[in-house]
Amino acid sequence: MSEAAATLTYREACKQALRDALKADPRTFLMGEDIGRYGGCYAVTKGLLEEFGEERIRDTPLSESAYVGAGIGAAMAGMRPIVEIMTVNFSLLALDQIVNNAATIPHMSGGQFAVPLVIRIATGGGRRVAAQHSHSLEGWYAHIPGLRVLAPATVEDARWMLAAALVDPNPVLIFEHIMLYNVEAPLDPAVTAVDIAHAKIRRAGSGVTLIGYGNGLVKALAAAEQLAGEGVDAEVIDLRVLRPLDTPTILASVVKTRRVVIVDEGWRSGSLSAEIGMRIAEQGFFDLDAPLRRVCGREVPMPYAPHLEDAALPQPADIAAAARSLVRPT
Amino acid sequence: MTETDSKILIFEILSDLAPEADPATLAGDADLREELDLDSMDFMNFVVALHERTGIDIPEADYGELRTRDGAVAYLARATQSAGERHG
Amino acid sequence: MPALGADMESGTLAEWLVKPGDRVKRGDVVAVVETQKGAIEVEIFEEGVISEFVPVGTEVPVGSVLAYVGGGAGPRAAAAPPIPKPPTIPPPKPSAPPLITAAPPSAAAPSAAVKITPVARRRAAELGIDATALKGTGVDGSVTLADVEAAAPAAPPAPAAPKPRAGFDPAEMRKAIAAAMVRAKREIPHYYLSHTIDLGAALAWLEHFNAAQAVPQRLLPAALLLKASALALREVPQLNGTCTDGVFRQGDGIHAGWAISLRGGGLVAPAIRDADQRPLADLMAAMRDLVQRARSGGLRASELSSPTVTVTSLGERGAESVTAIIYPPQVAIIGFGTILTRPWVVDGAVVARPVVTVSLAADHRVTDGHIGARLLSTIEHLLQEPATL
Amino acid sequence: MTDKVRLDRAYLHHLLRQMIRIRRFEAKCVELYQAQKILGFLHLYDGEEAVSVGVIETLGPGDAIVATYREHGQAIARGIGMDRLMAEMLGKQEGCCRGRGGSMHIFDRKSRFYGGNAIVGGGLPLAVGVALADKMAGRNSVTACFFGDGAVDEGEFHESLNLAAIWQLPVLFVCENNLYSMGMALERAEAETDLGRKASSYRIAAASVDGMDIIAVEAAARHAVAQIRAGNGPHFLECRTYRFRAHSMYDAQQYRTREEVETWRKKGPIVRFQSWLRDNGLLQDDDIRQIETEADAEIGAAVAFAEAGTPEPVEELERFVMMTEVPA
Repeated sequence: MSEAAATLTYREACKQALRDALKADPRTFLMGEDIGRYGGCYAVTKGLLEEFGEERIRDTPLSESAYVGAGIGAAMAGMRPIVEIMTVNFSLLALDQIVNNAATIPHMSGGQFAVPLVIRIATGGGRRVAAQHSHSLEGWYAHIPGLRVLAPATVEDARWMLAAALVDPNPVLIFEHIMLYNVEAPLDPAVTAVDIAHAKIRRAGSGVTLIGYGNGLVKALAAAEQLAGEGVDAEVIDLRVLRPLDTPTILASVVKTRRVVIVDEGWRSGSLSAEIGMRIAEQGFFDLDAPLRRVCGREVPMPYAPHLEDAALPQPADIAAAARSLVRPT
Repeated sequence: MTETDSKILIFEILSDLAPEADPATLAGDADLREELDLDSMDFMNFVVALHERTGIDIPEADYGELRTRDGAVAYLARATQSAGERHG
Repeated sequence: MPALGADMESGTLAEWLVKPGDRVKRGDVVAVVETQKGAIEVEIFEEGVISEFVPVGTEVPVGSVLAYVGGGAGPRAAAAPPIPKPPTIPPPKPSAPPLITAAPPSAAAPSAAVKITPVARRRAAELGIDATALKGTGVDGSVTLADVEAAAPAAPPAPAAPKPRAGFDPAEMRKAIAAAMVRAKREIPHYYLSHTIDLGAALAWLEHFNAAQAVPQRLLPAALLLKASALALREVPQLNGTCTDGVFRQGDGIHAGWAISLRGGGLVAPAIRDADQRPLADLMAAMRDLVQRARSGGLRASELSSPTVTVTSLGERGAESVTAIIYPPQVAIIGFGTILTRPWVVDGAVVARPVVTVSLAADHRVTDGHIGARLLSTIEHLLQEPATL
Repeated sequence: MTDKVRLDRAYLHHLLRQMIRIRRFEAKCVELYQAQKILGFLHLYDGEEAVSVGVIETLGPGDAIVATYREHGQAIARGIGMDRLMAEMLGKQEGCCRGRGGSMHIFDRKSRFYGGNAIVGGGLPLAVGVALADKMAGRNSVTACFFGDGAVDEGEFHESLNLAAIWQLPVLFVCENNLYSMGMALERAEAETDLGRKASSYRIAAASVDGMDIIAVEAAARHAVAQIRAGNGPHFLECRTYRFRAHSMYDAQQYRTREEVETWRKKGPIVRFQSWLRDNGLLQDDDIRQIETEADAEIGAAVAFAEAGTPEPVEELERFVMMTEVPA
């Protein structure tokens, strides 16, 4: 079997990207909790310690603030570190370093220092791990000027976004959704790079635009399939880049479909979906032929019980219903 | 109706229906529909034109006899003759 | 009053530590000021004789004078330095155009009760239509873009249709067909359905009917198929119309485009207006006329525009069935294969019957398979009752 | 021995000059602050000059510094020009950070000055990272990380010391213990007030010196830097000092008595060093006058430079939020 035709899991794509990065640049190294001997909480880094050694695959103590801050310092001093945070909830322990240092220093120093750091963070709900491991707080980071925030939703993006992130002179946060690690898809051998500036239309359509990212994209695509069976032709936009937002792609789709449903696993209040909706209201108001709709996570700490967690998360049926209400109001 | 008259009539009708074809080159026993790429609607127009130009009533059952030029010539000859007999 | 902190706006003079006329020098503490955070000492940066004190208990804004310090012969200087002018900051360059431009004025101020979507409001203004007078079909009964466009005066003529054959340039026609079909395949998500129909009853009726008719009044099966299709579209109007910018607009009648292939290549589909309302003989005459004129040159341009649906029949020398491509901006095309004799089960017995396979290609943005299937089964039922056509 | 202070006259005068430059520079800052030319927060180093001067004297040009929001002393001791500092405080384009940082956020790439950091404890992880980069890149550099006693309260202090210790990174942790974190007295904030013991618990070599004695600070720092450079891992140096002025400018100082401040002032680093030099015949009044005159001239020129500076155009507001390249 040729390697080109092989399918790849999202997890393996992340790992191959890391391996490429470590091979490509001696300044690149990995830091994080249990990324070495343990193999990574989600097994993304499994095997890399054996391949690259302890100097470059650095197991850290449970000190998010210290090792994320050390990543920032090392980046300022010439390295190209990649830091892994097990889950977005733990990233709050490093919030000071990310928000007060990584995001501010380039500007605060008048451009004297860049922070070319990549932080990989697992995010999202659906694994029955309850309220301290399941949230989608990437919208918070998307609030912060000075950061670039990525959300690979496809195996292709998981495979190629990292390289682009390492080239970026700014701190880049990559949010990997925990429900996607086992997703398997063929990798187009012709694609060997992706941009980290633009949203992408994953399904063209003309009846209604569904906007999502991460696992929300997967659900939006499922909803679009469901809608197609009813004669509703949905366009699905994969945001990919949560900051800075690719507003032109969103607005172009609004001009085409005139109806929008925004899918966001995060909580509705003060969410990324609110930001997207507001941009459409500001810049695409006169292209709208129906009110904006959102399908967001329910405003509860993520519950453990499966039926409760499922109810708390946006599901394809919810997305399809929201779209239907715009296209075929009764 | 003489054979020549019939041939000229058929030639004219077909020329109207299929101007880009050259009915003059048509073999007498060739299937008109195949040779001239006539569909059922063209063929019906052909029959209607024959009817209108000759006054002959052509039952649907006889359509098969009009499939070739020679068949049509013979049919017209026979029909005009019998019509003459009938009408005196 | 010195600024003693970023959030300090004023202070109250609590105590003077020097007397008027005292000589003070840089670094001396001359007064105590009460602030929201407590008493703070006021330090001096000048040398000279201090005078003209603000009375104790006075609240003094930051930057205002507390006292004067007289230098030797020079003019008196304020104990607290005067407030500097705000730093001159170059004015920003003209900013980018505002993100929001004003809405085009609508023809009439809408009444509060009528909801009009933003894009519908804009389009109504462009067309000079009073959107408040329209009945809305959108969310919460809002007037949508489609509602406005449906109320628009006659649509501008459709883009140039193929010219009458006399002037046809085969290469141009091929290009036009190519463009239309590429657009259809790119923009229209087609779905396809097909159904095989027993034509025994229809053909028997036709034979009987034709037997009693003079040659010009006789019918071909195609006329029955077209009439049945047109009548079925009355029942399923969602397939009769056009879709522009994703918005479906129902046809103002059933204007069936009858697909006519041209010998030597090419295709035209002139409209037979109100096909559902015409008697069969009339329909047949129209079809014959169109076919003859299409193939010999002499179609009028107007006949080529504005069908609301297309019907194609492959005729007796065609294939068994057709999977057609929609002609945009229509939303459906109905295709009939050639009529064949096939084993057919009637009342539990296999018999030879004439059958035709009818297929539908339809725009999935507008309808779904359920609607499409309804059309085909309606055609089937109509063809079982040919006398009613 | 590298950890012995050179007691020649020129060097001693240099140490004194550095402290006086800092002291008088800041006195000018107060004046400009009250005149509303310097805005925001202004945290003065008055009384703590011996710490930055003593430590930074022991560093080489390849070494790095991470400081706090009370960092004018470190910046001047490191050699960042007063003109660029003053322009920064006046918010001018000619400032070291083009007016974006202000008093609390002095950065200087050329001298590896990784910032004034206004989050208490926030600079420690950065210092660990800078040291990690140096170590991985094979540079034999030391990172001096300054922080106050308040930072010891923070989790980042403990995380950073531990990480530096397990990875044996070349960091000199310099705790400027001025007894108060803002108004919170050390003994009210810390269960263990012997800060060196905290470092020792991470198996980091710790020393404590009189931070008002520049010779003591310099000697201790020289010893620690030599140890670190020899590959013996991070060191911790507590400098017991005192801040004579308010925490920031707007501080009624209700948390300490006037007598306490006066007592400390008498053992201030400049007063004390001057009398020691005098007692040993190493300093004349003329020397002091000359140092002060030179410092004032330098400060005057810096103020003139800053006043004449250009405000950063508003169009440049968003510049450097997202960098277009990593500065070489």
